[in-house]
Amino acid sequence: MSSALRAEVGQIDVDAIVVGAGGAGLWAALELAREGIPTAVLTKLYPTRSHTGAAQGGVCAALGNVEEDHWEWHMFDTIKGGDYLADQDAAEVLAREAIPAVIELERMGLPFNRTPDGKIDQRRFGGHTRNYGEGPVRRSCYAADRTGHMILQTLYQQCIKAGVKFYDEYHVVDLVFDGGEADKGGRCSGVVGYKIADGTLHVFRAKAVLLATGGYGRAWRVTSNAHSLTGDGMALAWRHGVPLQDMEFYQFHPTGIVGTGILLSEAARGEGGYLINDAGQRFMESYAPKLMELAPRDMISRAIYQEIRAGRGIGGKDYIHLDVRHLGRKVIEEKLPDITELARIYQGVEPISEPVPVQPTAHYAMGGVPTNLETEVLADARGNVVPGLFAAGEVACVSVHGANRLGTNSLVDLLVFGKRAGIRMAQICKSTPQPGSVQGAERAVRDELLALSTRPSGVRPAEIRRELAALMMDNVGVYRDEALLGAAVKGIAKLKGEYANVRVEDTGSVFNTDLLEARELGYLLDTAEATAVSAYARTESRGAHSREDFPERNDAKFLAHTLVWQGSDGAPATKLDYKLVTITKFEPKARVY
Amino acid sequence: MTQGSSPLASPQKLRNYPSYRGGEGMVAWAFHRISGIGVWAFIVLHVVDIWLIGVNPALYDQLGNIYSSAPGRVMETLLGAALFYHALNGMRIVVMDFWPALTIYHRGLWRAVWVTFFIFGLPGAYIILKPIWEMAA
Amino acid sequence: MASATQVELKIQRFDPERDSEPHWQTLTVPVEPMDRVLDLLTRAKELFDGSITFRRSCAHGVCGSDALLINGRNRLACKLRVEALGRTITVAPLPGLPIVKDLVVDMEEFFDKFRSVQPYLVAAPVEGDGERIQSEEQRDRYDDTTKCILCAACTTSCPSFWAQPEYVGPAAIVNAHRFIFDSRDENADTRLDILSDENGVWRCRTTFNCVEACPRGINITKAILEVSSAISARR
Amino acid sequence: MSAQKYSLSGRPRPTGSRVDLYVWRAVRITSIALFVLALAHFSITHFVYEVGDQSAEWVRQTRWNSIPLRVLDWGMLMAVLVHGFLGMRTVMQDYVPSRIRQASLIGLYAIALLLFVLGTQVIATLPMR
Ligand SMILES: Cc1cc2nc3c(=O)[nH]c(=O)nc-3n(C[C@H](O)[C@H](O)[C@H](O)COP(=O)(O)OP(=O)(O)OC[C@H]3O[C@@H](n4cnc5c(N)ncnc54)[C@H](O)[C@@H]3O)c2cc1C
Ligand code: HEM
Ligand code: SF4
Ligand code: F3S
Ligand code: FES
Repeated sequence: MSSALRAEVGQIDVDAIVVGAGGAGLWAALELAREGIPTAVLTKLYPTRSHTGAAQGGVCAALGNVEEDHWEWHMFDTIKGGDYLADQDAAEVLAREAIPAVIELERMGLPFNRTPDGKIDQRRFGGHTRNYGEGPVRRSCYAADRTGHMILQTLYQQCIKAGVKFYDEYHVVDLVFDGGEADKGGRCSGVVGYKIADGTLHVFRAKAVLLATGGYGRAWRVTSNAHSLTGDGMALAWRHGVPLQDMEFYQFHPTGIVGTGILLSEAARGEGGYLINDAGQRFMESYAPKLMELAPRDMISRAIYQEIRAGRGIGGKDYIHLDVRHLGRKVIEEKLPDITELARIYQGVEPISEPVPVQPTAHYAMGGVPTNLETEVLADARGNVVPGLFAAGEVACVSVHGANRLGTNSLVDLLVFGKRAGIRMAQICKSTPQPGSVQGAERAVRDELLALSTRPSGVRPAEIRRELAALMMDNVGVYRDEALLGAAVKGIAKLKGEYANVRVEDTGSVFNTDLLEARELGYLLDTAEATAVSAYARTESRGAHSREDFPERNDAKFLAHTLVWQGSDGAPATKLDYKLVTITKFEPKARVY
Repeated sequence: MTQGSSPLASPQKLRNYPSYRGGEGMVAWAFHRISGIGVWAFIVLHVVDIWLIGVNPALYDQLGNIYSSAPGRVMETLLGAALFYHALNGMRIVVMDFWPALTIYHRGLWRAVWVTFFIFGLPGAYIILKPIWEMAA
Repeated sequence: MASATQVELKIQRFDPERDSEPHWQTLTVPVEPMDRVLDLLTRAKELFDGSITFRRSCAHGVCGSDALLINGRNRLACKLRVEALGRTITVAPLPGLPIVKDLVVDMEEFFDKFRSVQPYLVAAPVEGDGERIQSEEQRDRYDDTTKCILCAACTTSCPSFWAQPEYVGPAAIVNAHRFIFDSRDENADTRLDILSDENGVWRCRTTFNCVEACPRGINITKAILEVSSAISARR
Repeated sequence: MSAQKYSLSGRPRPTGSRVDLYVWRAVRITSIALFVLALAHFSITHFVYEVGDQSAEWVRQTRWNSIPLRVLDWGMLMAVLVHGFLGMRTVMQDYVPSRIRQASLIGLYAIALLLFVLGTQVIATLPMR
């Protein structure tokens, strides 16, 4: 007899738990280790498989190694890029602390490319400018086109050195709360981990739990995100009464490989690549004459859609060309090797001699679990924190990216706030007693998992996943309106209904990926719902959220962050609240490039 | 420290690697190893038979007759081939050991091994085997 | 699904809760033009048998999850186009590691070896608040070996590892090389010590299977021989 | 796995033994020597002279009628023993199960010693002419 779950339950007591071993989780773990806090890092993938490793472009910091630069400029670009929805105190922290963070990474051994005098080399990247918007600046520190890979490896290496305790291939399936859910003043006191290798459940108790589980791009059909990016941390928090913030702001990266959505990094444009329409024009001339191909992503993605709608897609189809031929073989092969290889393998195109067909691809969640500057999770619009719960990285919304993230700023976000999370958690661990018993905390999730894996008949998860991905692509994509979003909200509710009857074929307890994928589909449905509901309610256009029925930005009404709570007992989400944007240095202005 | 996926992992090891489709390097290594063992086996024999020169010359001469018989000559040819391949490929390895950058040319070097092998090996084999036809004639 | 063609997908199956030996399952799976082997496996799982088990994440060759023995060679399933493979595609787990289930192998042993070479920078703290200086040439010296994604394709393709699982293996040596030749690192000696024992670099027989299998195009054998030379060059 | 673990992994602590380095070097050095000596030896015995003509008497009177030639052949013998047996050690390290590896290696070295004695004896004691 086999069952997807094994009877025995382990219980593990630590001081701090880090869920996720991408850039954010690893740096937090490192800080905790430095402070000597007993920490468990749980990750459903081996740490080096985390999606941080996919980031190609670079990480921005105003080092000024190649030309004059100041963190205030970086801060301004971040805020303007985010269409003034970014909290300016957060953006300031980001831009200031980026500098020591990058230096520290170098000292940890990260192999940055070098300038002729041996310093960290820097290159241009979309939306990063000199002197408050005058023109592109070289701010992105990089290691060929595998900056994220090197960050992930370097942090993991340092964690090994520091003796961090990893629980590899432990899927966190629930959070444990003490004294009620988050919205009832409860405290997070641990997590429930499902050990993938043998199907055992383990309850971890701790004083501080960090969510660093990354994004949820898999909700869309065309996405640059890994299969594993299913919004686990967001959904788990949501289910325990934590609101999600700014979920309507989801970034579409302009240059995904047609069909699969695999990303061709902005580095291609940073090095001087062109975007070309069917008529052979560099069409960005008419959308962002100053920055051209280096304008922020939301603008370029919209420009591409407009070109396609106007019939100027290549051959009238739904893509345009990324052209790097003029850069020459040497630059292409030396500076953009990975990108070149991706085009060759996944598209069968030779970038040295042919233009590469590209289309926008679902890429990055600006929204997520709301936190303050110390990465403590917020329970409401008034800034009350959820004790014991922290979030950093793509899963979190601080909010530094506002309505649209600039290229490279996500890696900065991981470093700066991952580090802050570790430091803050260490403080909390030193001053807080261990929460009460977590005995039996796995019961609820055990029942849910058993229900999934013992249902004799029902829909396959893959069918629902496919429908959801198509729905999100068509209705909650680059351009939106009331009808599309209304249909999306309804469609997601319908799929949630079907999900209640989903059936898992694999009934074993060893490495049951079938069960876990079904579980992940549940997370995707939750995050998709939060996205659609938030988008429906925001009747303006700002950053990545473009309403065709409300094309203007409306600062009078919407210079505020959306918070959305999960409906009770499976009902659709209806509870929303707004939190004013923090403005310190830069008054909102029209956003032109 | 890591808590990984081991405990339930089956002690089963996959035994299908004999069917691994390795490249030139793997074939070169397999031949090198087989030829090395072969030559080694012969050397063991050979030292003993040389020793016989001192202790029992008559027996040594008898052995010499075996070596120069038709089957003996075929064996000698194979031995020569093994030694020659092993020597050439051995130099290929040593060259790469000294200049690791040459590893990118390992396939080219392997081809060179075979070209040399046949250029010198075929005439050599002819010389060793010729007496067989002469004996038959 | 518009599927003009299809292929025979032969998968090695093994469920420790049911089977005592691995066995083969053959499925006829529809193919689409730009499909990679990972797409086939996913489709087979979605259409025919949800219990087919394999690891995957990034789906574009950067995370190292899905290295598998495909048509007799170690390859990343997400990076190998189906059209290059003919009508029958045979997929088995990486050779030489214990099988957990189907295509999933136990990676602990592999990561242990990686960790054993001290794969992290060891250097005295620097003064001031700037970065360490490293010239472009010094940076280039170890560039190749920074590309490793720890997929294990190399180590499990190595005949020397099959023969002797104690061999530290090419992947670990690659990661040691990355630090040994980094001008900023001060711990090369210890790593050379670690790699000079019986199960270290000497077990490499220059068979080049590793190089041929590496999805990142790292010249692994060169790296290994550079480490051997470095050990040999010490007093 | 041994109780003595190296750092965080399961690998045993390096012993600091340099045996394998020396073996590696010895195999490379002798291989270069053998490339000349062994190939020359094979060519002389097969192409310069006819195999069938090389009787015990002939060896004594012609080939080993000079001290330098005997020394050279002895050198070749040493190189072959070092190279061949260290090579076989490598092969056995790969394929002989660890239970019996130590014993088998001792057997291997014993054969090497025997050959060393036999070979040296005949080269040193065979009377000239
Ligand atoms: C193709 C691509 C290119 C990019 N390029 C850039 C760039 O050039 N510059 C830039 O700044 N940003 C870039 N980004 C964005 C950036 O890489 C990501 O936002 C960032 O890496 C997210 O890091 P993270 O630490 O939050 O999470 P991730 O790196 O995604 O890690 C998530 C971790 O959480 C774990 N996890 C998830 N769910 C669970 C669970 N239920 N239980 C246990 N563990 C769990 C996973 O195992 C993993 O370890 C790019 C993104 C993509 C997709
Ligand atoms: C003639 C010149 C020779 C050269 C250039 C040569 C070269 C080499 C080299 C470089 C190796 C190491 C291979 C490795 O570690 O990957 C080797 C291995 C070996 N050699 Fe030789 N060799 C020669 C002659 C011989 C002779 C005469 C014998 C027999 C006694 C012999 C027996 C072996 C054996 C048994 C191995 C081990 C094989 C293995 O590790 O796979 N070699 N040789
Ligand atoms: S060296 Fe190459 S094959 Fe080996 S683990 Fe690294 S990436 Fe994979
Ligand atoms: S396959 Fe193995 S033998 Fe050496 S060249 Fe690669 S490590
Ligand atoms: S899935 Fe990441 S390498 Fe293939």
